[in-house]
Amino acid sequence: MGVKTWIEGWPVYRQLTGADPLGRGAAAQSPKSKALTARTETADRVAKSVCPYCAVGCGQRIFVKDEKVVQIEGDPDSPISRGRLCPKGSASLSLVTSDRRQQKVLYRRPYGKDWEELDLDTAMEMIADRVLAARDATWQDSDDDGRPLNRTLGISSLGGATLDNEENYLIKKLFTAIGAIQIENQARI
Amino acid sequence: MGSNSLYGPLDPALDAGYTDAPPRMGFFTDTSVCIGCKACEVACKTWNAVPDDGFDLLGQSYDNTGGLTANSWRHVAFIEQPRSSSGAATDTPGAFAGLPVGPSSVPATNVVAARSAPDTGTSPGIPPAVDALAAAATAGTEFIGAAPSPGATGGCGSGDTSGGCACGGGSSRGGASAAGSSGGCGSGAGASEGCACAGGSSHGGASGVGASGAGAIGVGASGSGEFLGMPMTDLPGRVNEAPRSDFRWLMMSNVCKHCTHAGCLDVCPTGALFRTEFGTVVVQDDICNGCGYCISGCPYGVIDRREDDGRAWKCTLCYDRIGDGLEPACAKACPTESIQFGELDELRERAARRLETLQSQGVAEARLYGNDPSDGVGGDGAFFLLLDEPEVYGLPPDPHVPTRDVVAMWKRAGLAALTMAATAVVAFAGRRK
Amino acid sequence: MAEAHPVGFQWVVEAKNRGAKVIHVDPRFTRTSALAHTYLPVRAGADIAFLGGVINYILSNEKDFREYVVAYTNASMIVSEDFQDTEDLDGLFSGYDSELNTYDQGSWQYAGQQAEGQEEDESHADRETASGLEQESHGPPIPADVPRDPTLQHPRCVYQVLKRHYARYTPEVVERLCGVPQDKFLEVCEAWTANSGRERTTALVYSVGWTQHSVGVQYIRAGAIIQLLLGNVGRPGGGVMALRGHASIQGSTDIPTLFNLLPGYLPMPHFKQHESFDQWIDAIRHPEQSGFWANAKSYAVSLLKSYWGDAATEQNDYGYGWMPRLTGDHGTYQQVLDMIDGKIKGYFLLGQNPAVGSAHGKAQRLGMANLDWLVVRDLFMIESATFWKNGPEIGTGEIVPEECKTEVFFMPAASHAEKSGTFTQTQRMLQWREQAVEPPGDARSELWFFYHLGRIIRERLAGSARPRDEGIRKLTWDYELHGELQEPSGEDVLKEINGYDLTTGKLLSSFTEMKPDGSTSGGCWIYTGVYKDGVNQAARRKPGREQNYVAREWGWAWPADRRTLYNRASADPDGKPWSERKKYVWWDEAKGEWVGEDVPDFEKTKPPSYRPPEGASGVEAISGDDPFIMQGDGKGWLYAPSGLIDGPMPTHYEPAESMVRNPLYGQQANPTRKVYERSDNLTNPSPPELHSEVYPFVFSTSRLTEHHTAGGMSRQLAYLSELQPEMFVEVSPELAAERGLEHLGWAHIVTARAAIEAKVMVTDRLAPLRIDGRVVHQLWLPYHWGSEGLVTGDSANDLIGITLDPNVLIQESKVGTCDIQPGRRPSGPELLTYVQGYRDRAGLTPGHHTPIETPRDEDGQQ
Amino acid sequence: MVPEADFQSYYGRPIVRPPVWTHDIAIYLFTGGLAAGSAMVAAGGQATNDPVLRVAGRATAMGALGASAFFLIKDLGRPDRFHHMLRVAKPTSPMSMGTWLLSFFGGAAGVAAAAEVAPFLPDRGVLGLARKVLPPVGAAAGYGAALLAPGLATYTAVLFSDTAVPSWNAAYPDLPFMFAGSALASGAGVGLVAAPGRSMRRMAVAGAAVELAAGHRVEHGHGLLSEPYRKGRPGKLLRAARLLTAVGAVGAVVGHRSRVVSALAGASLLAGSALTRFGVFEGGVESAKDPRYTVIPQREGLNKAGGVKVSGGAAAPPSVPGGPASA
Repeated sequence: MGVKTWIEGWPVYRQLTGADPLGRGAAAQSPKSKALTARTETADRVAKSVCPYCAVGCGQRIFVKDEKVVQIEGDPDSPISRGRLCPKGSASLSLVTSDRRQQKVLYRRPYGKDWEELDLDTAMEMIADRVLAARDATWQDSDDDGRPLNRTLGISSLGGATLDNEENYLIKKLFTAIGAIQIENQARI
Repeated sequence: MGSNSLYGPLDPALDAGYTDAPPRMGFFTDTSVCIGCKACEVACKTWNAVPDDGFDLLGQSYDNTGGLTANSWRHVAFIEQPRSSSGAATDTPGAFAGLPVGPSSVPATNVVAARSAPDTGTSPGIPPAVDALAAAATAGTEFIGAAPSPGATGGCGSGDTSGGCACGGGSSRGGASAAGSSGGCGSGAGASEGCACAGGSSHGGASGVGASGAGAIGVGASGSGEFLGMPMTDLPGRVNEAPRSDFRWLMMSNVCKHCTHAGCLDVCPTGALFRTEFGTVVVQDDICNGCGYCISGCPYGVIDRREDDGRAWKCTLCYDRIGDGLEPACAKACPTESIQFGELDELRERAARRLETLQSQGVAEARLYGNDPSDGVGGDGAFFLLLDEPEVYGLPPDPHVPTRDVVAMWKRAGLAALTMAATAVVAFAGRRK
Repeated sequence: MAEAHPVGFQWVVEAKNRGAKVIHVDPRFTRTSALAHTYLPVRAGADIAFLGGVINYILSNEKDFREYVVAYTNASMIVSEDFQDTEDLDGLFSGYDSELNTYDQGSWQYAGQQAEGQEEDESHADRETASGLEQESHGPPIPADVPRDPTLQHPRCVYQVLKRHYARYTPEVVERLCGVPQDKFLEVCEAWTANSGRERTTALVYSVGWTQHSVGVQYIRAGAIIQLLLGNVGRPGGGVMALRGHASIQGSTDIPTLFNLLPGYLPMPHFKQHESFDQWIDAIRHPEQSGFWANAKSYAVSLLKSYWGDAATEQNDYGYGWMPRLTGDHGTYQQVLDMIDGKIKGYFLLGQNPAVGSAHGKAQRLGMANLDWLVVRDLFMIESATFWKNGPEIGTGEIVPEECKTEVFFMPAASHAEKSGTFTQTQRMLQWREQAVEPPGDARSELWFFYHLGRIIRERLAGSARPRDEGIRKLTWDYELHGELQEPSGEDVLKEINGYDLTTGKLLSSFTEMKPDGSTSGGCWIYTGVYKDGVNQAARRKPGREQNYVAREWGWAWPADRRTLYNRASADPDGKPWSERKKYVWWDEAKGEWVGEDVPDFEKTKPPSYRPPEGASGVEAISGDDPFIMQGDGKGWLYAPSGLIDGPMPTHYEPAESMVRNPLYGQQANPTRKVYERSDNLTNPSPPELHSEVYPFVFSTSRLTEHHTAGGMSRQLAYLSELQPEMFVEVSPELAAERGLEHLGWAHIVTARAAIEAKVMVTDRLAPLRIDGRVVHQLWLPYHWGSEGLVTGDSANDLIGITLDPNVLIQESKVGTCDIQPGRRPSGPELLTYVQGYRDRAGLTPGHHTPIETPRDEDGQQ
Repeated sequence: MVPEADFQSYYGRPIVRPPVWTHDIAIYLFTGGLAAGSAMVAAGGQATNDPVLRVAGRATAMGALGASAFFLIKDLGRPDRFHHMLRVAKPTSPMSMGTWLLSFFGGAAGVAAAAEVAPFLPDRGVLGLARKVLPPVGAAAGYGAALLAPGLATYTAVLFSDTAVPSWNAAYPDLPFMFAGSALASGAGVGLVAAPGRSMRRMAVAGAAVELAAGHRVEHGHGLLSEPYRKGRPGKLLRAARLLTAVGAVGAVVGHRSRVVSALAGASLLAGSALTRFGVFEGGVESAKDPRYTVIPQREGLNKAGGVKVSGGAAAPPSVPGGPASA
């Protein structure tokens, strides 16, 4: 950096030579301030999404930079929400990016006093084992009069109101196929 | 170049050396449609990565933020008032009329809330009230000052010792119609005495609280003096003992005012605070050295310092966003358009129209705050439509930028300096070894 | 609405700015009240008295929209002469069975149709299976051809029956029951009626707390009756609008993760009622019935084809034999009690936190502590995953970690930004979400989890010859997989839901294209059309500002993209708009079709003049002036001759827990409510039982703007937690004085189930009410807190017991009785002793029994 | 008597923020004043050929200035960025002006102080040159410092006044005199300790008189906004300061024959000067903490202006009974 640049970078110099003699505006602006730009403008892409909290269904835009979500805000195009979000919707960015989010599978063994980490694939195999075992142990082919039951009452499930339709569809389809009928969600609550 | 004026109406960007400045941008916050959802607070924090302000229950109605701090650049104020606006458009007159209610708890709860001291992670942050009693006055005029003026809060005020009481028939609004209603009045002779009511379905002060337990587990009637088991004894003597009837809940999203003449900016010794081309006032975090002068320079008590990083922070009016033609995060999120962003001139026109509408609907209390370019700060870049006196919301009623008098101050200082020099000369005069 | 749905409330504010009057009725003054013109405090649990009062006002002043009522509702239908009202039977309708606590509905039918009604054992089975839920998409079965009196003078016509039923719901009674001063009540009646008719409409908006009552369905029925009487259904600016609280709670009922339903509100097979495929189909379509329900077989077969593909053939009843069968109540509360009893081995929790969010938190946690295994899938660590570690029962010693056998898998879930799919919002609109990023770490979508779980299970069973495994082996389970994570394609699944023409392989465009012969598939018939023309309609994003206010090119709404249901009613019987101002859908004579702002909820080219030929059934039987095309008779029902377990007309019953004796009838509470009488699910006594004074106050719970449900998505976030950092209880100044409660001090609240503590907020926003001559105090609690998260506190739902609405098996959690005392609750085992002390004083001894049908000899008629 | 709340507020919380500054700033004010007073004493000593006064003055000025800078920097949130103070030169910012002043004064006072080392330097070499050059340069610098000193002593009054702190802002006409007098008195205090003499007695008496007179106006001349200077801790501090200053001045005159009494009088003046700064500092803080000092005077102003400046509220008269400083 030349002396000239350095001097010109000194706000006092700009005060003396520019239109801001009192040093309250243009002269005092730092290079960083001058270069500021909204991170939504520099995002790599924008995903059109929907708020995950209540059922109003406000439109959201999710801004992604370097494969990280950098901002979530209202989608002005939405005829439902017109770009607006409530405090919960406005907190969506921290919902997604919070470091309090669990990112590891955790396992508590019977009578255990604490969590242990578990590999995802192992966990999936273990859960499949348990589903099949519970199903076999509690399977009901038919009632006393020979009417078909085709089911297990040994497995329950609760949840779905926060999930996608496609997910609920697969959940219901799979559980129905294995004969698990005790499938419920918030709509009952 | 601008006039470099320190006071009065002015185009601040021009004055600050932006020869080719875009229109001045600002906020118009219309509190008559604020629903107190606090989306503004969260959206602001999300965009600007502002730290949390602590997890303290303040008891200030639903306000657990407490005020604007370095860690809260938007603050939604909540004010519960046992009164009604003159017009029906902004509240629900007679909300509790005719119910078996006693006097309002607002003065007492305000006193308790005023003593809470949140740890906001900032300094000075939100200090507790030094005079908690003063907090009771948030409730409105019934609880303060001299005896209610005739016709204002009405009722049959019993004069000077314990304030009035009013009661009325089922639908009477507050005490306003009491005199003409079937309700009788006793005169509250002492602070611990209430008043008796006859007729209507409303409940009198003296018997009100205790009697409401009818049918349930009986608890002795408690006089108004010990009301709530709370520090009512602290309260001003003139507490309205009438059964509450009207109610309104004011909400208002407060923010930095981006004054035309900004005290914080004027006194900042580093140029960290500067005027942008949009006429807004921004702290540059790469410059600020945390001298704290701006904190005392602000007539609104907006700017504040973070304890962990030592710098001053406040609303930037999303300088990065508006520079890219976007609206600030809070205005964008606000569900009911209580917060409106735009060119200040246009906002002022819009606000004038809104005020006219409200007043034509009979909302006499509606008033604009900070919109007048000839006020003490040359008008605010972020101004408000309020439904009560500014101080009820924690705003100064008639602020002025301290720098208004800085020339006079320097003159006085110069005079004092001369006096000092002269004194020294005189002291040493005629003495030479 | 401003509290829990702030962004939706923008439209209320906009309406208000345009001159609409806003009235808010709520036990407590909320942020909604703050912006309303009129606020009415009411007693929680007395809504039918209030709404019944409005109905009475309308009928006794003839303020109904008569033309609409005569043409579009069943007001003129003649009811069976066997029908007896609650007015005649002191709170019971005719046909009550004291053993089963349910009704033989035969006498409720229209004249000449008595045989159609359900008998009491059917009603019992319907209650057990919450079959009322099936009516989300279509009305209950009813024949079309019934005697009518268009003059509405016949003493047994619905109009007159209704009028008699509600005659007692006078403003005085409303005041006595709800605590609402008469003048304020009349102000509401006047405003509501004055703002309804040809030129104007009024919207009724409720939050789904209305559903959480032992008479919840009837609350909503009562609202619907008013709206029908005033002509506010099927018209712009009208309707009964439910504010649902979860992003896809509508979707999770449409494509249900519910025990009693299959997609599109098809019933889960019942072992007795639906033993055979034909029984199942006929039970759905009711062969002689009119309306779109007649095509049920097409919908059902298409679903089975989606499930089992080529393996579903006409010969094997399209795989019906593989379907599991219900035998009774398998609802979430029954499940929890079964867990406590050790009957259930494994439990999946999918974005749901019953330890905090469901009624009777203790039962929830004790149930989970008695499982073999539990899988919790969530974004954050929630209370339901840590009950064995730091739940409230650890303190009391009821759960000891070393003795708790439950194996727990915590599986991190993908957030909404990390997967693509559709949510169905509260107006039945599907909106597609694009995936923004990959989920972090082990986090996966539900789609991934269930696809791969299914894959593994199928791999395990691939070689099985057992009949029980055939359904899973033959299941179609081949979805496109994407990327490194092998994420199934949501679009692929949505296409399966939409359905295909299996002969051409093309996606269906409408459920009317579905066939009963196995040549079409479709996983949820009401969603067919979401992939119309092979395009993901739910992903449509034409900006709202570039469209009219109906915004039809944004997302996709079921059925058939109709934004306002029954919008045929927005035109008069001749097909002309009722008024220019309220023009929406009308008959264009020149074009010979229905046109307007919305997709007509009617056959497009069926003229208003169309009358069905003799003996017609199904769609053909819908008349040109019958807007309610999903109802068997095409009419909006003021009176429900079938379909409801607890009566054809909403009747005021006290909540299951009340300190008020029902002033209207001898019957205290809903005589058909679902109860689970057990020592771990006690109910506070209500009159005429003794000791109701032990729990002398009414409490209600709801949400705060700043938090979400059980807190899993809000108490973990600093920006929300700081806004409402502590569990609190709101009390009126009067109750505070009575109990010595201090603002910001501690208090604890006690019911027969639990005692919880909270900080006290004394506020003018709550007020005592005068109910039936006595002062009733109400207190209010948010239910967001639990033991995990940035801010923790006791859970309000711990206070609540399990008593359910008979129609849908939803718990009564919006009203109960309690005591409140200053100071913190005891901790440790003393807490149990403390709660027991209350039970003892309330006479809740082990042999205690709360009669469902109120014995009349004790109290008699009041 | 039950106190009355005669104004409205938001839960009684402050409207303007109490200053974030700690007592460091009060010390900074005192040391700044002391440096200024001492520099003038030094210059006086220089002019009157009183080496003791000169040395003591220069040394104290340098020391006090160092302390002043130390406390100023210490009170920064980001001390490492102290130099940002010299980024701009803002006449609207007394702190900016003060920093520049402090810098120039510091240079001058530093050179003057350094000149005192000259006699101890070697005769030759570079240092020898310094030994020769320093005394005249030091003399010039000493006068320079003295020239800047009155500014240094009084700008801090503007520093306080140019804020929204109600009682500081209101007192702007008087604070500079109070601080000027206080600086003189403290300088004289140093002189009285080091080399008591007539000029120091004069300076002490004159300084104390100016300080007390201006202080009286601060404490009584501004209606409600003078109240914080009389109540509570600030009141106590200012009463003590007044007493010490008066005692110092009287002691300087009465005890002029006694070295000990003079020294004690000097010390008393110094203490008085310090307490004055603490009292003024705390008085301002108190006025900011209580919203009454913001609301009531502004309300009075509005009422006097005949209505509500907050536009549009014409129909709503201020609901606060216009009780002035009645509380």
